[in-house]
Amino acid sequence: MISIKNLKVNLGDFFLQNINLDIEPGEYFIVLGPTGAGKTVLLEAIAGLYPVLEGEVWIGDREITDLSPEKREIGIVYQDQALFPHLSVEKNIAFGLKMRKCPKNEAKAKIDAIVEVVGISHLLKRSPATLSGGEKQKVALARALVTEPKVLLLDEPLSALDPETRERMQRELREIHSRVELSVIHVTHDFEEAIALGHRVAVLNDGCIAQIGTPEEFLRRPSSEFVARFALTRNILSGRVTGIENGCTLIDIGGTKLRATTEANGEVRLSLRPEDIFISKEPLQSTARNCFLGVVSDIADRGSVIYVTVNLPPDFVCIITRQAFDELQLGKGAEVWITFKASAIHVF
Amino acid sequence: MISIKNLKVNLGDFFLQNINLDIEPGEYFIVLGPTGAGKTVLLEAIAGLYPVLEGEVWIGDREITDLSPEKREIGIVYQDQALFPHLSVEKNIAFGLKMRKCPKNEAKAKIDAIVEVVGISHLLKRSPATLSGGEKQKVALARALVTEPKVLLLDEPLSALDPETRERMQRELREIHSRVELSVIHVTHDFEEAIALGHRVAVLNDGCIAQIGTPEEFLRRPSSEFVARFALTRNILSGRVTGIENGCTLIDIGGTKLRATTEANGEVRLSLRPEDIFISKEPLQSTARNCFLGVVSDIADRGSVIYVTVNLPPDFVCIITRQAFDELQLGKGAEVWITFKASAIHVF
Amino acid sequence: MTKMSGWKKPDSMSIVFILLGAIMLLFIFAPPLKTVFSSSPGTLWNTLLEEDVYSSVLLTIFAALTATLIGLFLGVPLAYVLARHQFRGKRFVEAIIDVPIVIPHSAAGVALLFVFGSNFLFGKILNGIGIGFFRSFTGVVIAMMFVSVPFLIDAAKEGFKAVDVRLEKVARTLGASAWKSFFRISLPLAWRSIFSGSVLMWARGLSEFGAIIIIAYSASFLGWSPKVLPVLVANRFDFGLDYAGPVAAIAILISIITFIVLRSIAYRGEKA
Amino acid sequence: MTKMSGWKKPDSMSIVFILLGAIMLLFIFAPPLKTVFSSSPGTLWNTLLEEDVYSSVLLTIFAALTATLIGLFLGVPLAYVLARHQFRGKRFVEAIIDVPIVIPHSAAGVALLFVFGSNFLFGKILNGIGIGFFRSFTGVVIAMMFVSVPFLIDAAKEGFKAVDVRLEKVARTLGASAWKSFFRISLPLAWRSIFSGSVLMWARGLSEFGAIIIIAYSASFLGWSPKVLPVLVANRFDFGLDYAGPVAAIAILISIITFIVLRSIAYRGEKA
Repeated sequence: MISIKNLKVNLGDFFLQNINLDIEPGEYFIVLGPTGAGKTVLLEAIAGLYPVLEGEVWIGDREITDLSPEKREIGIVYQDQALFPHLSVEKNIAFGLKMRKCPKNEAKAKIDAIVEVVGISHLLKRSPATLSGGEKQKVALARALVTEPKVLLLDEPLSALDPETRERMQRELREIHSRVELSVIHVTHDFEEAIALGHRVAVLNDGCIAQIGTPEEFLRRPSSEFVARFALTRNILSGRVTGIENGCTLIDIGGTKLRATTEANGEVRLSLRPEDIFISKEPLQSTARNCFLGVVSDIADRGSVIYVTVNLPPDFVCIITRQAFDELQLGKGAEVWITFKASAIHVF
Repeated sequence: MISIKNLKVNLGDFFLQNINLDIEPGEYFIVLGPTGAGKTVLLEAIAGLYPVLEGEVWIGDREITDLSPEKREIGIVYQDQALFPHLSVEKNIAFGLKMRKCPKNEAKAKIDAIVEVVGISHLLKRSPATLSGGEKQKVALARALVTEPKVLLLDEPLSALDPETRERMQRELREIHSRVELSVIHVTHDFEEAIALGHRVAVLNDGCIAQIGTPEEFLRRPSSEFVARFALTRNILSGRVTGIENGCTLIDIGGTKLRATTEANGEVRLSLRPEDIFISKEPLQSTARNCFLGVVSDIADRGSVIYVTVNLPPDFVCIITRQAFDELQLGKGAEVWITFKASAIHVF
Repeated sequence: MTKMSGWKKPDSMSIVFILLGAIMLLFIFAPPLKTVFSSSPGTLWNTLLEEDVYSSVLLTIFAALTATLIGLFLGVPLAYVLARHQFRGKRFVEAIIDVPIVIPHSAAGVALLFVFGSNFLFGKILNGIGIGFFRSFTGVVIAMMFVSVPFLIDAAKEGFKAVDVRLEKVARTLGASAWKSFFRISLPLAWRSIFSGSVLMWARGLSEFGAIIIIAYSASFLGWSPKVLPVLVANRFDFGLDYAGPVAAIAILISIITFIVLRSIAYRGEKA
Repeated sequence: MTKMSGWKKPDSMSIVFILLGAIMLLFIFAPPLKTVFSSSPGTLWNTLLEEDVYSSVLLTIFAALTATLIGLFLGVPLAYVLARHQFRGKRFVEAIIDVPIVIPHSAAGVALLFVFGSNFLFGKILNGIGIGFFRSFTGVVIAMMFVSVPFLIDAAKEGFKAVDVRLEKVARTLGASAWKSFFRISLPLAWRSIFSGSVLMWARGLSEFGAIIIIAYSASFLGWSPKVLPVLVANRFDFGLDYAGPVAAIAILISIITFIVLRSIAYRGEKA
């Protein structure tokens, strides 16, 4: 649907370059990157709102690189919604139709339809200043969707919302997207949001795309330490391959020997996700190849789940549900066994 | 250590009132509330930076309600750190000692000590503008701690940080607090932060304190629906008590009969935490009194954990780890059993 | 047990600052107030009925208004460009805009003669199309515009800066051309600043003396040949303070009242 | 395959706006530039060596400087109070501060005479302590201060507003009194605005003509009896444009150069 080829833009301090993206019709595509990575600028370049130094933007088989923004049929929703403060909700939504000289009856029908989909029929007469964050977000969404853009760009649409609203809006975004089939590019710095929403995800680092893939690929096979950290893989370790035993590669990490399924050699960096580690009071009888005794060195309570750090050494961060935590009766200094599969270890 | 008695302040649109808090020496106390609840104003009133309409503030057995802020020995750290931009990190930290006319040698020793504790010795010569968010936060902390305040006020100290830094800083805050024993009042809108850090938590709603208690109490026994929502208790349901059976109260929620341990009668609102629900493919043989067959209606992937919504009806949101999710091979529309104890149901 | 916190007891700094500030306010407000109350209402009314006074009032108000309208047409686009674009030398351009505020007013009059005088480029053009400059209404308008337009440009610039540029960007993606986005989004949202800048420009034009006395001691206007108010005041002062007082009072009243009324319209409904 | 996006092609609005803006800039900058280049450097130098010119330059610069210093002492506290406190009637106070900008300059001179003239309250006090007002250095200073102090107050107010009030609050909790927090935190952080406001005030004082000609056509100063520059220009204009030109050029050069130099010092190191 939308293709970005070799895009390069100037961000002042650095360049965003070699950006190549092909987004399918109806795909929900996430661009993930830390603050200051140029995510907003990327969207604005796609929408024709920021100058492009090199590269092309195509929608289907039509190049739009040189088109002015009002002719691109690309909608945008900003983080703080950017509703026109001097217009009512209804006039905000009608703005795009008016600009495109949509006949009155038709405009009314379109507004009614989109307002229904987004669920804001009761807000039409209100002024934007009186809306809550979630309501504003929906109005901004309706305003962008009512003009039936080919592509919708979302610039951190949920990060200004409080946690509860954010979760609800994530769910509603998924639902709205499933009802109005269009390509979405959603930029965010929140990994969980990316995982929750994206069909595919691209991670930006230092002005380039570090990895493109499905959420599952990011969790299981981060291409670099940067991506692994960003994916909140809490265990990133250094080790040295010392040999092979029973088909498993042995990796020495400061005395402890891990068994992994890798063909790497010499010094390696590896990652292990906290949910792949099983904690128990007794050594576990299972097919998992790694099982070690350690001491609980830190407990970070997150409500529903709890992060338990177990020191062998080194430290391993594990996640367990509150229920499991209560059953195990863990405390700082307790001795526990941690168990994980050889395949859970990912070597960069 | 610090007592707030019947505090009332004017927030323009509404009042913050009937605020009574007793914070123990060395306690890490959290004030939790949504944006706009007056959390910052509460801290500023305690520090003498905002006018108090009624009430008293005591430190130990000394009333400080009428003292000017520079005489209160209360430190404050704001969300965006408020470092003096025209002073180096070292001079920022030295500011308080200079104001208090601390002799040079002594000041140097104190700065060296606190800088060691907080872990920013390498930043002393830098300008605040060149620091990262986490570094700024530590400098602000050191600046407040070096004057050895009796009480430290933290105003959303972590919410401007990215998720990875925030987790690290939570851990470091816990460690720093364990090293410098002083009373801390930390305000935040993030429930997980409250759970992770607080010895005790107070929840603000509509200008009053809705509940004070330990994190465990908030999770298990929220005093109201507001608190329950805030604690991200995802299942909040309406029902009607229909009778008693085998010592359990039966609650009808739209056809499904829950067994709970409550003495309530008639129409009730109840909450059930997602981590208290166990999902399985087969009915579970256990002592849990509630076991129902439902259909998976939504899956929200959070990376390490996954929220699965099971519809009986009504919807029940459950949390499981990624590992369990993969093992169960769940998909939308799958039939699953949910199981939870009678004691997991909390009736308001 | 109701009591106010110690915070509310003003500290020594607040007391000193409020005192010094009050002296400053007194210094600013006492002279015009004293002038206004030195003449009885009857005297003021009779003075206003003199032909050279009311013709002067009309000339002054109307010329300042004309200057402001031209200033809006030429100044608002400049303000928008400065608010929205970054370019080399922008600082210099912004400094140039404030130049009329800082050059001596009589020198400004001389400078305008150097450009608009009948022997010079623009003057020749004006003459060619039958518009006089020296001792003319046009001259008064140009002098007023020169000394007062910086106020409008600066205010409009700040107004446009305060409009989130992303509102314009969203408007563009919704199908608005640059023009439509300017007239439907930027201008309505910045109007408050532009209006209050216009009020300041208008009032500042009203107050000009030095540049005008060089260019147009009096100007032909609606069949009269009035002086602008500031010139009239100075002119009457040659005959003594008692004679100049009432006219000065009228001039002060007109400018202050219109200024405060229009300004409060601009800020109506907005929080302090 | 390097190419610029369509975005970079200026749209019709940008072209029209830049064109109108350029006309505005030309209108503002052409007159002073033309004036300066109408006299040869030699003529300017010789003019500057005339006693009544250089004594006038000294008087003008020094009087404006004195006015600015007094303005700093009285105006900065007021600006701070306005930036930090909310109170009923604040809008009105802020309007009052701009009053000197909008009242006709000659009327301002008359108004100052009504208060500081030897028959009136402040005048009597000044007289009592041996300070003259009419035709005196003091009179020049007061006139300059009256018309120019709003610029300093407004700039300082904006400067203080831009200083995060929480920096002051943190300073207080760290043991600083209100005074110390003002002098160590607020003032250093707002100095840029205060300095550039002072430059504007000084330059605006330099440019005043109407109020000064009413109060002090000439003033005794260092044994001379010079007129301020704007008065000198107008005075020479009575003998024709050719005679006034060089003095006007000198007045313009002094004000523009100092203004632009000092302003660029104020903004040095800061981004546009």
